[in-house]
Amino acid sequence: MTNPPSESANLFNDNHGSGYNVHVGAFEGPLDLLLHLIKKNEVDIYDIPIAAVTRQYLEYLELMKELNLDVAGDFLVMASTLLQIKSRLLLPVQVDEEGGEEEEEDPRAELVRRLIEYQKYKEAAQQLEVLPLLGRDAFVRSSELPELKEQQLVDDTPDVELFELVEAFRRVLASLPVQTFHEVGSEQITIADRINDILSLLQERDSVAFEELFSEGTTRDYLIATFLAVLEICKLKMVKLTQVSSFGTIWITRAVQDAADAHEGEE
Amino acid sequence: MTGTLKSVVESLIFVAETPLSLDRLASILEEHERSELRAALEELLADYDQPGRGIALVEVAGGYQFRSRPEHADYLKRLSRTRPPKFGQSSLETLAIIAYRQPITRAEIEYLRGVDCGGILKTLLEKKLIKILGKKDVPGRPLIYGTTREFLELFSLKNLASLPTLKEIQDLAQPPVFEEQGELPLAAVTGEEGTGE
Amino acid sequence: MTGTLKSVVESLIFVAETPLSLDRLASILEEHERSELRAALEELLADYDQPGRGIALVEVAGGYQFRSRPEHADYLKRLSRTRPPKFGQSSLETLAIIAYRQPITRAEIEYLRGVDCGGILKTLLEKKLIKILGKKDVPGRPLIYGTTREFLELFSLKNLASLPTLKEIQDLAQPPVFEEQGELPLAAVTGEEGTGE
Repeated sequence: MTNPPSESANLFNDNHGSGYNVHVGAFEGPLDLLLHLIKKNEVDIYDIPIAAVTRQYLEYLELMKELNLDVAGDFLVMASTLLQIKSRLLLPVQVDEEGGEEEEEDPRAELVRRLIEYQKYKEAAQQLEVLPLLGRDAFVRSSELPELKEQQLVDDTPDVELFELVEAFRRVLASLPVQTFHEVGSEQITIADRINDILSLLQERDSVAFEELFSEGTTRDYLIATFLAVLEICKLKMVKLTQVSSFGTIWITRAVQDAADAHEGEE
Repeated sequence: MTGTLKSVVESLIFVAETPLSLDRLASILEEHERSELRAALEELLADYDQPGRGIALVEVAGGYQFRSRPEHADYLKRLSRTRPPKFGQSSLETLAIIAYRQPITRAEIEYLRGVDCGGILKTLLEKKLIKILGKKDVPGRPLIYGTTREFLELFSLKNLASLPTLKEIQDLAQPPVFEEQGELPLAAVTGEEGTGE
Repeated sequence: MTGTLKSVVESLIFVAETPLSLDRLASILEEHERSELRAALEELLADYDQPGRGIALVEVAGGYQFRSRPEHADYLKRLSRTRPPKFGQSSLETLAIIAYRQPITRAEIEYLRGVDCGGILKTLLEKKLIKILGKKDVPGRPLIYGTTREFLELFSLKNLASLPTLKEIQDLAQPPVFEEQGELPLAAVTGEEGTGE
């Protein structure tokens, strides 16, 4: 067993003594870990000592690494959030050029809201678990009734979900030999065709995901024609490209929205 | 006469493979008034509520179904060949969030849990505990999820309104809002980090 | 005590997949004497022999089983009168192809599925889940198919644009990639077939 640094052994000391690392990996995520640290330190959730909690959080991640556990990306994201909050708390309140009128919110506020929300659902999950579970606590008739054997019994709702439909489609595509699949779209596709396709898509909807334009065809010609078509209509300023987050989906929207459609686009 | 109707209702609930709703009952027994059906159901519920019965008539997922009494679970497990359903903490958390917040997008779930939930969502979809409700009317049109009838059946819930009341963390100043929800006689679990599995 | 045993026996018979014999019962409830079990069974038989019961306890194939009363058979048949569409894999696949590739001809569907779909198309047309949109402007003028309003209702979809895309489902299986995603979205397309199990 690796001995955690003595400092962290103190920090993570609880009723279980230094056998704390038994719990390693038992956290459902960064929020779960943070809640644990807050409880352990017996601090007010509305007044989290960010510096101390951040230090403990990072030490925990170190511990995870020492134990060769994969530190999931989600834990790292939270680590940087904590550090950011910490540094914002250290900085003197800046005078904002754009919006001087609004009061600067406590940098911890959003985190506190998330923690409280998370705690609520964590407890709800525990309550779900103690409900009488079908197949564990309660059972239904499982015998086949001979008098009704030949009849299919009916459900209140049809026994099919959207997910099954998509999965069925995926199965079809997966079973296609790649070679023959390519032949499907082997007819000549021009950039003009694809421009028309995209523009007519945008007649029906406000926005189209960039990827979606490529989902139909798999031939090289098709993909290239589509790509050039997007470049072309961008150049002609017929459409706009937007991306909400870095690496997020790129959205294609009409450059000029019809007045008639305007009310639909409202948020 | 009522005696016969009650007995017909009893066998219909018994034979149906999923909880039988009053609506469905009414469409099967068109010749009867809804009030009669309701009365027959009430009588049946009372009959099965007697002490010493091994079968319970429960209201679940918007209908009525016969189920074994939970107190006999230990005996019944000896019969059953299938393994009882078991949930990890992450599945339960995700289910809870979807149950209470539906319709909800994946991004919203992940914001609340602080971790990626794609794999869990897929498993829950495959188990039919959640379903895709459609797409949200926001940019990007993300998929929105909700719970299914199977979810209610699995957790023995009458409907979504009978989900255990959400507890606020600590004793916050304001009194709980959903005071009249108390249908389920479930003691609130005061779990620490009780994932003890 | 007998009350409890009777109730345990009742739930065991109810849950068992096949008629429960006294032997099997005795092996499940080892802690009880056979004479006790027999007594509990006798009591149960008497209970269920009351007039006005919709469920009968019958001795069949060397064991005990609950059945619905034969005199209610007519009502029970009504349970299956309005059967909603039930999908086999091939129907679902065909429906999925039409939903995602409409307008589409029969030949194109059969090309994708690799089998004849005439029968399934007919059934889907009868169930009003698909409709004939017209004829395609190619030699032979084949019929082209698309989905109906009933299709949307079945899946609670607002419109066809709310159909989840294949990619949206596949994305669930893979955790988000942080580093190298940004290049060309072409990779996502070619990766599509790769994930098929």
